[in-house]
This record gives sequence, structure tokens and C-alpha cells, in this order.
Amino acid sequence: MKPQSEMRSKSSREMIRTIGLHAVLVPLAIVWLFPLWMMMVFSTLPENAIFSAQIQWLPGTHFWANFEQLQADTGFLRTLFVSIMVALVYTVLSVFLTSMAGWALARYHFLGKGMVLAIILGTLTLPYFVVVIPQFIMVARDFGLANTWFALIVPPLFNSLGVLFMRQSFSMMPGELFDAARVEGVKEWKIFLFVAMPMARPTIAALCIILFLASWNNYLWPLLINNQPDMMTAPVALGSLIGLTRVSWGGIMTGAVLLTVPMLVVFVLLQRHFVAGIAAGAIK
Amino acid sequence: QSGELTIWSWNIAASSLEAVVEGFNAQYPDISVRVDDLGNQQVFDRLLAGCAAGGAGLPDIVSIENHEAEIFWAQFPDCFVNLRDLGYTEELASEFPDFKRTELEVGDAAYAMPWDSGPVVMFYRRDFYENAGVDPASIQTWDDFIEAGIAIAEANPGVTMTRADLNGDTEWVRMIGNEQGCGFFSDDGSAITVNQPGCVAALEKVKEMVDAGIMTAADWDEKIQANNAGTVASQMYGGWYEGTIRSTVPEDQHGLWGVYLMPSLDANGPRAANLGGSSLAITSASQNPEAAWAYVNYTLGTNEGQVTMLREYGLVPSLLSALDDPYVSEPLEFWGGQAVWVDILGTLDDVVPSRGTPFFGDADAIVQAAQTQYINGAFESAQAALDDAASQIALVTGLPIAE
Amino acid sequence: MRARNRIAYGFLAPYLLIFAVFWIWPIIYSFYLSFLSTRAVPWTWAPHMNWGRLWIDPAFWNALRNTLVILFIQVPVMIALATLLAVLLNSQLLKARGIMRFAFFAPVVVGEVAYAAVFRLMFNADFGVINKILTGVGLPAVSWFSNPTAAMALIIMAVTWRWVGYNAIIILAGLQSIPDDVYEAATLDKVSKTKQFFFITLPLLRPIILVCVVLSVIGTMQLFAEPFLITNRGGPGGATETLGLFLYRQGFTVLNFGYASAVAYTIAGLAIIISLINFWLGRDPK
Amino acid sequence: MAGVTLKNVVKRFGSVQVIHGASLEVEDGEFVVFVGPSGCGKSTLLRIVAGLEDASEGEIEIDGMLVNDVEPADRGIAMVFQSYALYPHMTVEQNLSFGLRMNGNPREDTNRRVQKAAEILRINELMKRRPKQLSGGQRQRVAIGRAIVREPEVFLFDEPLSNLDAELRVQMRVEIARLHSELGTTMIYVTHDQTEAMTLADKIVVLRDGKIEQVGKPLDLYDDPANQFVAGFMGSPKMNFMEASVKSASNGSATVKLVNQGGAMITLPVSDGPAVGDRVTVGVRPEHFRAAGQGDCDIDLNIDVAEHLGSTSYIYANTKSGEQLIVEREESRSEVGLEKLTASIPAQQAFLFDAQGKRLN
Amino acid sequence: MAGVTLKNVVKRFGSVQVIHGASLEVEDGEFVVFVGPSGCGKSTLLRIVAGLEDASEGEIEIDGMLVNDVEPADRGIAMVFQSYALYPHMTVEQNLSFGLRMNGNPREDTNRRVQKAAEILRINELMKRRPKQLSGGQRQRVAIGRAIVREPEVFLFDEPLSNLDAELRVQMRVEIARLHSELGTTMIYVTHDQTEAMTLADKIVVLRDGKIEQVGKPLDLYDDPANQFVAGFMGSPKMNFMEASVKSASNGSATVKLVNQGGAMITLPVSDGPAVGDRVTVGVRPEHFRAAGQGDCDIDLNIDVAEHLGSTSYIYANTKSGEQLIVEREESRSEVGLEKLTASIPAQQAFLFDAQGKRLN
Ligand SMILES: Nc1ncnc2c1ncn2[C@@H]1O[C@H](COP(=O)(O)OP(=O)(O)OP(=O)(O)O)[C@@H](O)[C@H]1O
Ligand SMILES: Nc1ncnc2c1ncn2[C@@H]1O[C@H](COP(=O)(O)OP(=O)(O)OP(=O)(O)O)[C@@H](O)[C@H]1O
Ligand SMILES: [Mg+2]
Ligand SMILES: [Mg+2]
Repeated sequence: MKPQSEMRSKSSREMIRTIGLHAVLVPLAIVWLFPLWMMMVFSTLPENAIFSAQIQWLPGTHFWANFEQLQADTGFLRTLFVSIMVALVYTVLSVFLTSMAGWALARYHFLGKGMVLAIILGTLTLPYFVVVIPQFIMVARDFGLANTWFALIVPPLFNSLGVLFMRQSFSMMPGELFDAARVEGVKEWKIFLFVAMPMARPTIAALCIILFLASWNNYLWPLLINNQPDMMTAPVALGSLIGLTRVSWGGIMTGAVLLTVPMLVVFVLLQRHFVAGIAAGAIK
Repeated sequence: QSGELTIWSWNIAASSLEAVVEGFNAQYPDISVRVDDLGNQQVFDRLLAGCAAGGAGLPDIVSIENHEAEIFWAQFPDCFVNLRDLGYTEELASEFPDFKRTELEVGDAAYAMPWDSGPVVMFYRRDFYENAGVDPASIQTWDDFIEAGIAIAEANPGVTMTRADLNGDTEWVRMIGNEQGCGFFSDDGSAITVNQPGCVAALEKVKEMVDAGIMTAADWDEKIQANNAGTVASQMYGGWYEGTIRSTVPEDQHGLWGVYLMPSLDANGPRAANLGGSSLAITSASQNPEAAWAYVNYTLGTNEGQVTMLREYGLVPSLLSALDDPYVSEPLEFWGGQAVWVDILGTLDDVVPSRGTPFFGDADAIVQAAQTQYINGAFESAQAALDDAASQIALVTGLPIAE
Repeated sequence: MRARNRIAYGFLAPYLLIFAVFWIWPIIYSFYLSFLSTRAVPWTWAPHMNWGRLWIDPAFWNALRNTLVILFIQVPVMIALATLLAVLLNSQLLKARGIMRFAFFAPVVVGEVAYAAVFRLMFNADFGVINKILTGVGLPAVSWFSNPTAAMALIIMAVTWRWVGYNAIIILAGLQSIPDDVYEAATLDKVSKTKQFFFITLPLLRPIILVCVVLSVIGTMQLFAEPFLITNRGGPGGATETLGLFLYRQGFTVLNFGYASAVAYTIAGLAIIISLINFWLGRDPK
Repeated sequence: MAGVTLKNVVKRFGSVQVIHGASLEVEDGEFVVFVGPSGCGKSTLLRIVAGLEDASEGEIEIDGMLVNDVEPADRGIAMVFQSYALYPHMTVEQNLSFGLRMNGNPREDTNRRVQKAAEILRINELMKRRPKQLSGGQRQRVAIGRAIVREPEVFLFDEPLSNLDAELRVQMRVEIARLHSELGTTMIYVTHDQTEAMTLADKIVVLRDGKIEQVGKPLDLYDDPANQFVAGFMGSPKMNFMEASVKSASNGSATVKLVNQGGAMITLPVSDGPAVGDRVTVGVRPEHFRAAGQGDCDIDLNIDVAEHLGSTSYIYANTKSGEQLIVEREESRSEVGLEKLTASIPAQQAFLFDAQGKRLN
Repeated sequence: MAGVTLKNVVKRFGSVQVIHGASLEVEDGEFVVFVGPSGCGKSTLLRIVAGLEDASEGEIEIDGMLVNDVEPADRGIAMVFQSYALYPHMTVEQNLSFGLRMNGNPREDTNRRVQKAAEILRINELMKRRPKQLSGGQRQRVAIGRAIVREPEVFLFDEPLSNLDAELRVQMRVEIARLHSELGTTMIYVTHDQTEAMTLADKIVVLRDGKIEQVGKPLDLYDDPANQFVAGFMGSPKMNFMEASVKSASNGSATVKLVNQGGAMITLPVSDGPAVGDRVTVGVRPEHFRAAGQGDCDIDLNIDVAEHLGSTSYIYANTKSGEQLIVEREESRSEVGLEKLTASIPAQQAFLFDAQGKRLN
């Protein structure tokens, strides 16, 4: 037995596996990145270059021109502003609402707790469509709140997943911690605010990202509840441009890039929380 | 009169509404007008949603396509102002042809004022036809058209004879059907007629064209891309497409476009149809209905307004008196010196009315599906496809199928 | 002590208020709506109209069929792909792990509208880069938006592109919760890597894959934006019309709220039934 | 400072009763340890004293006052938890001062108390650290510190050392003993480790299935257990129990036959003697076995496993009939590898229990 | 059955070297225990033997064959993991048979082996359960069973008992010892618990920072540690170390002054004696202290805390200068409550270490 050559054979087996792995993954990864790349490319091209006989693999120089046209024709910056505001306020409110509910469900015994939990679990499997029509009728017609910040932000606040998520996080915390505070005479709401919430920070970070993303990309509800350009969210505005000749496809792609790139940056920066959030949200 | 008006409209219709503002402001300097171009489908969706929301967020004035109009009066009569109360007198109304009025008036109430109509013609590229040695005047039947299409595609590599929105619309079936005297519903809106021979023939012809390879699918947007890229030889649409072509194609195509009448089933058959045509309505949400009425009346009720829109964007006036304007008979440079309006408007008298009814949306989706399935061979015959569609429409609307 | 627990209601109140107003009431109301004729202004009580129509409405069955096609083709393909990706991405041998993960996870953050727009351009029949590539390598161009099969394939590809990373993240988390030493024990038992995958990894992942399947089922039942935006409202001719889109059309383009409510309840019922079947099939043996 | 009195305390969770009428008197300044196997109700009883659980029945008095309906914070107690229950997002200093701050205690007084606690526990240098940056023993100190700043009249500890490794546990055990002697406060301490109980307590309370089995000084329980359970529970390794039957019983002594040791007989000094023929159990601690012939009854054993620890060795042995015994021997280098052993039971140090486990003496 | 030989094994993780040239001879049938503090490389060394890690340098032989490049499964070893590493989705039976089934072992042979392992470990009734339904000790048995069915020539254990509670640990320890004597197979066992090492090993390997400090029989290490580290590591409670300086050194003995015991002097028998004036350390095990006057050097102590365990007591004491010492005493009921103590060091049982920690003798 010659150890040296044997060793080579062992590592060469590993080599083959490494190559096989990358032979599968690299092409797939390219396919998966391709639409994103094309989005960037399209956003920098003039209309006639997008609809030309050649494939445009590389970005051009038309980004600003596309953006200016998009902005001039639709006031896209305003819609971005609306989207950001809605997503921010929604996220903050939702985090508090779901945390409070999750806290109550995790840490207290009270009459009706089982029922509340059952309902929340039940709504998880309930398609949103079941409520969208009456929700629309109610908010728009009965409350007369179409085209308002309220309509954009408040109805989507109900979020079962967030509650379960926070409940899980709170019930994982050792109960002794809260007992310790109780023995020290700290009020319940102070325990929630100053002990439980800070401890749930990683969960809350993950939740924030998920909620922000959900709001940022929400399409159906803002599409229905708004018909005024100055209260449109960016995805709705962009969606309304598809199939319109007035704004070039370069402009639409510029909008798509503006919608996507910030999220991608956040994704890269907070990948850990993101992944944790999605995983935890699904696994419970 | 003073105030601010907001109008929802689409594409060149929107542009033409903007075009009349200057003339309007000469008379009403204190009324400012803003036109939002939302796209055809969006205006419909948003208007419905807005009316369903009790008028929330609606503008003062909206454009409504005639054949889609009746659902609004059926569902939301309170969403719109009865124009009779604002000065739309019977006298004024009688200035418009009857087929434009039926869909807009319910009993004594008039919810919208007719705007344009869409006499159908074939727009074509002179150079492509010439390359193939095809004389448009010789295309009298759809079979001629198919033959010409094959020749043109051969002579002009990469060019298709025509495009139709086969995926998201029933435009060609409706145009040929209308030419042949057939619509989805009977004139009084009381029966389903979509499986009558005219419509069946229309659907058959569409499939023949697709099968012959002279017609490929393209939505509104893609048609314009094809126009601009020079990959299509003909487009059939209502007269209002004149303005679309004129205002969107690149400089170097000026003078290359022309117009001829739509072909028919046989050499002596009718060669006129209507596609589209809209109206303007004033919403109850308007803070300033009088000002809105002033604008609507100026735009639609005066020759000045109507001709401005015709000149700028090719919108065909349905105000009868406007048709006598000298502009109509001018030869136009863009069209290679052809006096296209003479040709287009010449067909108006032959157009057979076709009723939208409140169920147009339902019916259109059903016929669209039947069309796709038929083209893809799911039905034995066009008759079978449309019989099936008719029974579905009957199911959805509760209307009987006409004998 | 009882007083302390009563505070729980205080914590729950705001959430339950939103819930009651924006969910409970709508759920009840839409049930009521489904029994009304809503085609013309005074809505009238007509219990059979919508529910009866549902059974015989070919357009509904078409939408249902399309949805089920997506469910039975797209969901398994996507879950299998996600599992494969998770396993590969978890490999110790992987280089440039960050970029790889980015490639597959990034679509998770891309909104429906943005990616729908890109897909529309990429799959444009005349000018789209996909057809250019296809013809470039000698294949025929595909009419992605007018051929019903191709359009369905496009929707399936788009949804898979968008969601596979999401599922891979979940499965990856599951993978990472399997302790290394179980694999080491198997290695000592002379169990090959492939057998380890089938006899250890897959069985241990089963509950998580089940969650992914159920989430995907619910997602598919609600599929709306993709056919709405990419294939232009379920085109060609309803070939990609999903239940979600059908409901949208009934509710918001022909304004038949009653019928749309009946459709909504049907979707909910189906989602629940299919989820239950999944759980039943994937339950722990014994 | 205050004593604690429990009177017939009963606790039910739903329909399950976990404490069955516990009565206990804890003197002012005493160090009382609750021991017992897992699940016997030690924590529950302690939490009832703290007010974190309500007693279902019975009365709890602290410093002579009935506190059943007094909030935990107002009972003058402080509690140290098994998991330390430190607030992970606060520094040591913030952990110590949190309760005082939340209740609006004046800033200077808070600082003074925190300072004092830190000095007592020698954690001054750790004040700016987070719990994560502390070792197990340091965390335990902070947890105790948090109790100290409350200046309570009664300290409650729930298995405060069970998360520490063996070495640290010994060390902290000594510190807690020192703390008690320094502060002189009443302390109630829960553990299931009999060594902790033996070494810390002024008074041990042995619990079993929610009932108090015996209360007494540590060495009294060791020397004089009330029943077989207590005898088995106190002392490590466990006391050996051998089946026996009574052969003869006279006034002040009884002769029993060890049924599994080939019928060896031993006479034990018992006054409330059993009847002839009774099944009884003889208990002998591993450390009380003598060398062959030096006790009152020799038994022959086969050695299973011998553990040599350097200074002592434990012999795991069985008798002919398979009964397992543990014998502690002073380490002898020459005995390594032996297979047989004869051990002798000293009658004075053997215990006798009746069939119900009650101690006979 | 087979011996295991390590020759100059070095292991690097990236640039960090964690094993620095370990050489070791394990005889056929021997029970060898690796001990050492956490992070010293015990697991790593064991995993190198198993083949789960590659050695960076050096050779590993099993049964005389070089196995550096042999797959783990082909080395004739079986391993029991600290966390048991049971397949959670399989029943006990499936867990035991999995490896054999996957390798196409004949059905009857598999069943026979599983049956035998189950009998040896007395887990017959558990065969249909899942790991979740087992207690810690039962899981541990199944994990060992899974190793047994492989009929390996060498068993490897990585801290198999560290997840069990104290009582169970003692019990399983005895079982493993019994298993070894039954099977007679070579076993390599990793632990950081010196009691386990002392009680189980034929041979102990003491590791420290990736280096082998000493190899020997348990009592040899106890009696004759090579250095201060080993001396401190073996034995519980720990050996006491006292600072000292050499006053005079003759052939065969040295007199040192205990600097912190008020200058007490003691003469120790050392042959490779230190030089006068050297700083040295005197080590005395707690159990070796004698009563006042009975050793060779009396020292006076203040008692900090005394722990009375029934048969023995540990006195935690300090000298005037604050050095901490632990003295083990036989329990005497009369000594409870004492404050002072005089202990005496027997020169024969004291150890001397030089400033580098090397044992002088
Ligand atoms: N909140 C509760 N609800 C129901 N039963 C409970 C609850 N808390 C404790 N119990 C039960 O009460 C009994 C006593 O529990 P307790 O925690 O007091 O035991 P313990 O002696 O502290 O045990 P350990 O040594 O394991 O901490 C156990 O059987 C336990 O299952
Ligand atoms: N995969 C690895 N990569 C880098 N360093 C490692 C790896 N595995 C172990 N080490 C390092 O090697 C050293 C020895 O680790 P090892 O696990 O062998 O210690 P150990 O003696 O088993 O400790 P313990 O008693 O805590 O299990 C440690 O410093 C550890 O951090
Ligand atoms: Mg407890
Ligand atoms: Mg280790």
C-alpha cells in the first residue's frame, strides 16, 4: 500500500464529486439569474434596441432616459414614495400587533385561547380571495375609504403567520425570565415591552423583512382599493403600464429595476435574517 | 365657470381629449383640464371598482366604450350624472346617429354622450404590397386577402400579412361578424346571436387566415411594435387607428401607409363594419358637473371639438354635422396623398348596429375561449364552437339563444 | 393570578379587532353574498343562481382544470427541484456558496409585477430573447402567448422560477437541522451517499416537504398575478385562466360579486381538502 | 427577615393534584432545602411561596402575615432560578437594577444597592458585560445578585446549580453557604441533589410525590431516616437494601435472615420489633461494610465491576441469588483484579424497614 | 479483534494545528480512555481513528494494517456518538439493522445479530419504539447496540454518557465495563470525566492541548502522575497545590518551605532533587491529609465551609495567607461546627513539582 497515491485517489474522488456538483448548479444558477440580468439590461436600452433582431446581452446607456420618461409620464417617484411609506408603516404596526397577540397566546392562560388559536391556524389555509370582495365592498363603499393610507395599510394588517411566528418565539423563551421580572414587581406590559420584545429581536428582524417584502410586493389589494394616480403603489403603477404604448418597455423595466434592486440589496445585506425568517415562518 | 376637471381615458383617445383643451380654454379660460391616460382595460376596471366603491376616487369625466357601457347603467345608475339634467337636450342628442345612442340611454336618462365611432378599414404598407405586386384594389374577398398575404410574405421576408389579438380579444370576429350583420346579441339586447351564420363565417375566416400563416397573434402593444419594426403589412381596425399609426410609427414610414376597404366574404358582399367607438360620461363624484358638462359639450357637441380630434388623432366623429368639415376631403401627406377620410367615412352609412348589452364582458370572454379552442382544433367546426359559446352565454346571462 | 391572565385580552384586542372587522365579517358576508343575484342593482336572494351555475359553468371548470394542471405538474416539479437545490446548496464541496444561494433565493424578493414584465419581454414571440436563442440553436420559435400549451408551460416556468428558491430555503433549513453525526453514523455503517439521501435525508425531510407542498397548494389555488400580467389575463382564450383570475374577473370585471363569492368559497374548500389529503398521505406511518 | 409558614398547602393543576397538604415551619434566618426526585413538587411548592402559583388550598404566611393574595413583588421575597433567568439583552448592571428602575426606585438608592450586591458577589468587573459574555458561574452570581438588590426577607432558590458542571457546582455551593452565613437571611433552596442538600441545609425537607416525607437536620436524616425512601435518597452511593425475613424477635432486638445471602443471619437492635415471619428489608450503606469478620454478619460476594478511584474504590457485586450490592472500600492497590469478596455488616449501622418501608428502631 | 497504533499523528484544521504528533499503542482487547479538558482534541483523535477525519500527517494502523486511506466502514470499527446519532425515523430494530440491510447482509444473519445485541443490552421490549419514545439511558443502549451488531474489532466511544444525568451515568458506566468484559473487544473511549476514566480504563491517555501528557494504568496515573497537570486532573476533589521554595536538597530528599503556611517545613523524598532556592509546588490530595501530628508537617487552617456528607466530610479551608485547601476527613459527628483545624501532610504521599509543572521524584 502506498499511502501517497491512495490519498490522491481519495481526494480525486472528492474532486469528481465537486465537479459534478458544479456542473449541475452553475448552469442552473445562470438560468435563474438570467431574468434578473435581462431586467437590468432592458432597463438600460431604448425601445428600438429591445425590439431589435439581435439579442442584447449587455446593458446600454439609456437608463436615465428611460427613467426620465417613466417619471415624466407616470410620476413613478411618487408611487415609490407611497410604496415605501405604506411598507414602513405597515411593517411597524404589524410587528406590534402580531407581537402583542403572539405574546398573549404564548404566555397567558385565558378563556377562549384555544378558539383564538384555532381561528388563526384556520385562516392560514384560507385563500385571501374569500375575504377580498367583502373587504373591498366594506372599505370602499361602506367606509368610503378607497384611496386612503388607511385602506392601503390597515386591512392587510391581519397576519396569522406573524402571530404564530411571534408566539413561537415568545414561548421558546424561558418562562423563568418573566417570572423573575414578576417577582421584581414589573408590570405585565413593561415585561412585554422591555423584556420580551428586546429578546425577540432576531425574530422581529426576520419578521420585519418578511412583512416589508409582503407589503412592498402586494399587488391585488392596492390594485383594487386605489384608483387615483397619487395613491398608487409602485407595483400597481408598473402593472398598469404593461401593455401601454405610452411608456416604453425600457421605462417599464426601469421601474421594475427600481422595485427590485432595493429589495435585492436588503436581501444580500440581511440574508441571514431573511432566510431564517422564511424558514421559521414555514416550519413554525 | 371655473374649476378643475380630471378625465380618464386611454391611448390616442386621451391624447385627443388633451388636444381640444386649448380650444376649450379659449371659451372657458378658468376651467383646467387634466387627462389621465390609464389604458383601456384599466379605465374600465377602475371605473367599475370606483363605482362599486360608491364613487370613491373617480374623476369628473370618464371615457366608456359603447359596447361595454351598459353594465355601468345596469349596476351603478347612481354613479353617473343624468346628462339631461345638465343640458343634453333631446335636440342635441338627435344630432347623433341612433346606433350610437341606444347603449347610452336608459329610458329618459342619458348617461353618456356619443363620441367617436370606428368604421373599419384595412391599413396597409404600400411598399410591401408593391414588392409583391399586389394591388389593394383587387382585394375584394377574404380569400383574395389570404392569397395576397401569402404573396406579400414571400416578397418581403420577415413580414406577416396581418396581426390579430387572438389571445386577449375577439376583435377580428367582431369586425367580420359585424360586416356580415352578426353580433353577440340581437339589436334589442334580448337574445344571443353569436352562433348566427355571419359570426360563424367570421370565425371560420379567422382560422383560415391563421392556418394560412398570414395572421399571427399580437396584442395592441405588440401590433405597434410590429408596425414600428416593419414586420407587418396590414392592420385592420376602426378608423381611429389612423391616428395611432400616424402618431407612433417612425419618421421613415411616412408616406408608406395607405388604406383600403375591408374585404368581404364574396365579391359583392358588404365591406363596412364598426369596431369601438366611445362616449364620455360625467360621474356623480364630480365636484363640478357644470364645468364637466361644458367640456363634454364643447368636445363632442361642436364641430370645432370633433374636428380637432379627427385632425390630430384620427378619431371619427359621430356628430353628423362634423362630417361635412373640409378636412375630411383633404388628401393627406402621411397617407401618401390618399384622402383616407373620404374612404373611411364613406362606409359609415353601411354599418350595421351591434349591441354590447350589460353582458358584453361575459360574452367576450366566452367567445375568446371558443375562438382559441377552435383555432387550436378543439372544435369540429366554427358552428360548433359558437353554438357552445352561445349556450355558455345563455347560462351566464339567462338570455335565450336566438332562433 | 386570574387578573394577570386577564391582561392577555388587552394584548389581543387590537389584533382581534382588525381580525373581526376585516376577516370575520367579510368571511360571513361573502358567504351571504354567494346566495345573492348580483347582476343588477337591487341584489336579490337567489340561492341556486351562483352555486347552481358553478356546476355547469364551463369557464369555471376550465379555470379549475388549469389550476389543477399547475398543481399537479408545477408543484411536484418545483418541490423536487427545491429539494435537489437544497441538498446541493448544502454541500460542503460547494464553491462560491454566496453567489449560488443568491441566484436561487433572489427571486423570492422580486415582486410579481416586476418579474411578470421581464418574462413578457423575454418570451415575446417576435423579439423575445428566448425565441431568439431557440432559433439561434436551430429550434423553432414558440408562440408563447398564443399557443395554449406553451402559455401554460410559460406560467409553470415563471412560477417555478419565482418560488423554487423559497421552498429551497425552507428545505435547506430542514436539512441543516439534521445532525451531522447521523450521517457519520451511516458512513460508518457503509451506507452510500445516495442511499443516505433516500433512507435518511428524505424520510427526515418529509414533514418539511409536506409543509412546502401545502404552502404551494394554497399558493397555487390563489395564483393570480402571473396569468393576469404575463399571459395577459389568462390568455390565450382562457388557456391560462386560473381560479384566482376567474374569481377576479367575475368579481371585478363583470362585477358579479355573488358568483365570485361562490367561487371564492369553492377555492377555499378545495385548498383545504387538498391540504388535508396531503397531510393524510404524508402522515407519520403508525 | 422573616420566617415562612405553610399550612396544609394543596396544589392542583386542573384535576391533577401535585401537592397534597404540605405543612412546614421555616424559622427566621434558617437555610431550608427541599429535596426529592424529579417531579415530586419541589418547584411547585417554592413557586407557591413566591406567589408565582396560587395555592389551591391552605395558607402561606411570611413573617407572620397571610400572603395568599399578595402579589409576588410584595411578599418580600427574591428568587433565583435554575436557568438564571438573566435578561440577555441587558448588561449585568442593568440586570441588577432593572426591577428597581421599573418601579421608580430613586437612582442613588438603586446604585447603592447594586454596588453593594456586586461587592458581596465580587462581580464588580463584570458590570458592563452581557450575560452571554459570562461563564456559568458568573451568571449564577449575577442571578443571585439580582436577588440581593431586592433586599428581601426570604431568598428562594430553584436548583440554582444544576446547570453548572461538576467542578463549578462544588465551588458555587461553597459560595452560597458563605452568602448565607454573611447575610443571615432566611433561604429556601430546591435541589434534587442530595449532596447539595446535605452540605447546605440547616434543615432538609424530603419530598416525594407531593408529600413531605421527613424534615430534619442533614446528619439526622442520614443517621436516622424515617423510612426506606429517605434512607435511600440520602447518601451516595445509595444505601444497599437486602430482603430479609424475621426469624426471632425479642425485646430490643430482632434476628433476621438475609434471604438472598444464602441465609446469613444478623441480629439488629430494634425496640418496636416486628413479628416473626415478617418480610423486612435490611439497609446498609456502602461505606459501612466492614472487612470480613469485623462486623456481625459476613456475606460472600462475586465482584462484577470494581471502580478504583484512587483513595476509595466501589465494588459492584452480586450475591449468589443475584442481588446487587455496592461496597465502598478504602483503596488498596493489592485488591485490583480480585473476583470475590467477603464483606461484613455491622449491626449497629444497619437499618431495618418493614414491608411498607417504615423504619423500625 | 485488533490493536490500534497511532504514529506521529498530526491534525490541522486549515492553518490551526489541533493534534501535535500523537503516538499511541492500543493493545488488542484493551480498554483505553482518552481524557482531558474540553477542546484538547480527544474527539478529533478518535475521529481520526474512525476515519471520519483524515490525519494531516502520521499513520494509523488497525490490526497491523495501515488504514489512512481506508474508508471508515472498512476499518472494522464501530462508533458510539455523544448525541447517540440514532436515526430518528426508524424503530430501534431498524436502527440496529440499518447498516447490515443496506449492505445486503443476509436476512437471517442480520436478525440473529440484532437479536443478540438486544439481549446483551436488554432492550428486547423496545424494538418497536422510535428513539423519541426512549429515555436517555435506553437511547444510549440502542446506540451501543448499533455498534455491537457490526461485530467490530474496535469500539469507539465519544463521551457516550455525558448527556445522561448523574445517577444514570453511574449505572451505564457499570454496564459499559461489563460489556467490555463480556465482549473482550478493543475499546477506545473519550470522556472528560476523570471518574469515568479511572473506573473504566485499562489504560488512560491524558491529553492536553493536542498533546499526549501521559499514558498509563488508572491507579498509576493517580499514584504516579508525570506532571502537575495530570496530578490535578486525576482524582476528585482535586489535589491541593501549595507554593513552596527549596531550602535544602540532599541526595534522595529535599526540604521545602511552604511559603503560604507560615513557613512550615517539610522534607520530601526526591532523588532528582531541585536546587536550593527553586520555586516548587507541593501537591497533597485531600484524602491524604492526616490528623494533627500524625503526618510530617502540621499546618493550621481556618475552616471556611465544612460539607458533611454522612460518611466523609470535605473541609474547605484557607491558610493565613489566603491559600485555599480542601481536606477530606472521615465524618465525625462531633466535628460539626468547628472553626479551626490542624492538618498534617504525610511526606510519603505528597508530590513535588518544579516550576514547569514537571514531577520531581
Ligand atoms: N403548569 C403545570 N401544569 C400542569 N402540571 C404541572 C405544572 N407544573 C408542574 N406540573 C406537574 O407538577 C408536578 C410537580 O412539578 P415540579 O416542577 O414542582 O417538580 P420538581 O420537583 O420541581 O421536579 P424537578 O426536579 O424535575 O424540577 C409534576 O408532575 C409536573 O408535571
Ligand atoms: N472541524 C473543525 N474545524 C476547525 N477546528 C476544529 C474542528 N473540529 C475541532 N476543532 C478544534 O479542534 C480542537 C479540538 O477539538 P475536539 O472536538 O477534538 O475537542 P475535545 O477534546 O473533543 O473537546 P470536548 O471535550 O469539548 O468534546 C478544538 O480547539 C476545536 O475548536
Ligand atoms: Mg423543579
Ligand atoms: Mg469532543
